[in-house]
Amino acid sequence: MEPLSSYIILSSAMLGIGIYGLVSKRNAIRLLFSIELIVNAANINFVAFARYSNPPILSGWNIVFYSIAAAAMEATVGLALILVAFRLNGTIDIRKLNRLRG
Amino acid sequence: MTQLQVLPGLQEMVDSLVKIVTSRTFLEIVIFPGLLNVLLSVAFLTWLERKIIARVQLRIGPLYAGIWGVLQPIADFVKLLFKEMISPELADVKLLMLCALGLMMLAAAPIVTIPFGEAFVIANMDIGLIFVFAVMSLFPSVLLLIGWGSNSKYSFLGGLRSLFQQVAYEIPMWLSVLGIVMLTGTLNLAEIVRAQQKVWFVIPQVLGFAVFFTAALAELERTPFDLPEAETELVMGWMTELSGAAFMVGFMAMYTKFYVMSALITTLFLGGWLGPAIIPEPIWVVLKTFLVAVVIVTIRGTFPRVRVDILLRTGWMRLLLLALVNIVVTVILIWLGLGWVWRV
Amino acid sequence: MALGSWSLVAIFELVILVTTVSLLAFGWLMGAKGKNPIRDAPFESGQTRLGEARLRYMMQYYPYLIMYVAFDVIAMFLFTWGLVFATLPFAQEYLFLIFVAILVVPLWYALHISGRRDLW
Amino acid sequence: MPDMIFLALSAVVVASAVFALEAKELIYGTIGLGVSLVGVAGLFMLLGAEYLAMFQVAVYVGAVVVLILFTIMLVRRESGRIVDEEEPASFGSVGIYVAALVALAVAGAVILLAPVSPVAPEFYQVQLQDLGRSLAASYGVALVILGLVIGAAVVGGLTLVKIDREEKPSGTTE
Repeated sequence: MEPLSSYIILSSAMLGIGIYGLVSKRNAIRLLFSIELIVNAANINFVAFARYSNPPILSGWNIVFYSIAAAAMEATVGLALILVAFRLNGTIDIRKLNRLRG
Repeated sequence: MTQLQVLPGLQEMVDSLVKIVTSRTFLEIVIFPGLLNVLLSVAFLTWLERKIIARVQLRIGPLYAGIWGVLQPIADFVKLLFKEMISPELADVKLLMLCALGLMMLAAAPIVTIPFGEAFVIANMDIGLIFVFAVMSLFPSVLLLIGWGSNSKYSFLGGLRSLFQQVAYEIPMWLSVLGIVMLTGTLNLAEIVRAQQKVWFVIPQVLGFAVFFTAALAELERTPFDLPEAETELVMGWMTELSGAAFMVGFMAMYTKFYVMSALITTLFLGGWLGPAIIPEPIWVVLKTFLVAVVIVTIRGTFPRVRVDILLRTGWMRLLLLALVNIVVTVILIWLGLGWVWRV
Repeated sequence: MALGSWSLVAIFELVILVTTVSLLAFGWLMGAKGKNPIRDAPFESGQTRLGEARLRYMMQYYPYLIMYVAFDVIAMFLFTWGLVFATLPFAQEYLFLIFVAILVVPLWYALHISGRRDLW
Repeated sequence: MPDMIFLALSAVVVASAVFALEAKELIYGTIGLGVSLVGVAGLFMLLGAEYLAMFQVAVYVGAVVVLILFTIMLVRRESGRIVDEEEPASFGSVGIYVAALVALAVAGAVILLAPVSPVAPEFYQVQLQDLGRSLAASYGVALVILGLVIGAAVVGGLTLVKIDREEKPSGTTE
């Protein structure tokens, strides 16, 4: 059976990839990818800790239900924003989306 | 006579191989509920459909290949294998092949959880229903990718229409099944069938059955909901640019899904293997599945096609409403204390 | 590890994968091959290709897709609730009924707004 | 000895996550994201949360990835070329250092602070019944708030995206 630390190393690796994507990518949709990765890294930690505590506590799994729901809703609003940004500025390259006017 | 000194490793390998091949799970996976069953029933359903549609339209249908044209699907199968796989210009052939493969794997996946007998199921999962739900919800993205990959107007429109049709009918389908889950309290398909010992779920869940059946029609893209493949307008929908073996895999995936949905309807609503013991259990399941398939095919022969926006609005408004009403009916049923009849 | 049933699923998927890949490969190898610009053009029922295939007019279906994401999430909670519905005292269930009642509003709004064709 | 399934799954997750960010075409990036989310679902199965893994696949890969694909297909320049960076971002390398730093910090903190990580109790399959009961009992109010969040997201997303014919948006239009 896996020691707990290997799950944490994996989720921190995903966190690293997510932050790399946030920092260095210029396409708005790629930012959304990295946000999804970071949320999934957190979900892995929730489930791993819920599983490895003795006796396993169920609230870990419940929280992941809510975090999946929240991340799905965040993705819909994010994509709506990207659509509006594309419609107004013709591009979703975040370096060009720097005008604060509507 | 000294026995030939076979390589030591080889002997054990052959023994273990023989043991695996004759083991029950292997036989289940490859022979009955698994591969052979899927391929044979796909061929049989193709033949059945063409025969019934022909009868409905007062013509005879396939006749020459074998007795009453039974071998016609196999003839098509071999013909398609040798046809050329044309890759349209600017089309993404890698994506198309990947999606055709993905489609076939997704279509065949639910067979694993459908029970064909008391202990005759490939993988008796206690979340069988949700596994089918997850597999069914992967179809829209694969269809959209096929539509996008083949870079032609017809297939892109077909892919889009089938995406929105399946998306519109997925939610009512699963809310109608929720009634059964509330009554039995389990997600294991084998236990759901056992719960139908006294009364099949068609009777208490008539509304749920109606919603599930209509949504299954839409999910399978059959008339009256076969918009994506509307022969007159959209040629073959998302299958337009597939050709040769890829078309055959796509076609086979659609008929596998047809067989799997009919088997799901029998398991959930028509009491899978329950029936007088004269006929062995798996035959009961197959019999009921083909009965449901015949009904679906006759519907295809008799109903006109529905317009796109009417299709979407019925999906989201009427069917969702009916599914919610069905849940309310189940809640009342349980509060009236009738829940014990199906309590596992 | 109680992965028993899942390993069976994996083996079944492997068998399906092998048969499909062999069919596709057989079709690819045995089928005729040939590059012919006219025949390779995507199917336009006879005419030559006009404009670009990947149209972008499909905004009118956008609310249906957003409703699908929202209701997929709701189905997740409804199944969890449905499993234990018969055993729950009413005190803990009325919250769930409120949850479902709240979610009628976005459904009505999305259907209403997708009906008005002029907005898309 | 870390078992093979866990190593394979985590390799799939990490590899397809990197592919999702690095792929030239966005469509392939989304497929990469979908594969890594399915890998995460496989990890949930390893941890005994099969029910959760199925919904993770259904909600994320079934719904969110389709929405992303749909948006990518809408967000394309008229020239038909898929929107992608002309040249790689200048501060790409900084990103790698920052990411590596954060990842090492988190992993290092865990390893140093809790060198003896608790060994898992024997395999424990969560009973769906008490999962549902604990959800209804202790998380009912959070459910109502989540209902409001979902309502707000749907209504907000739609009002954002709809084009009001009265005031023409200044940028390019459909």
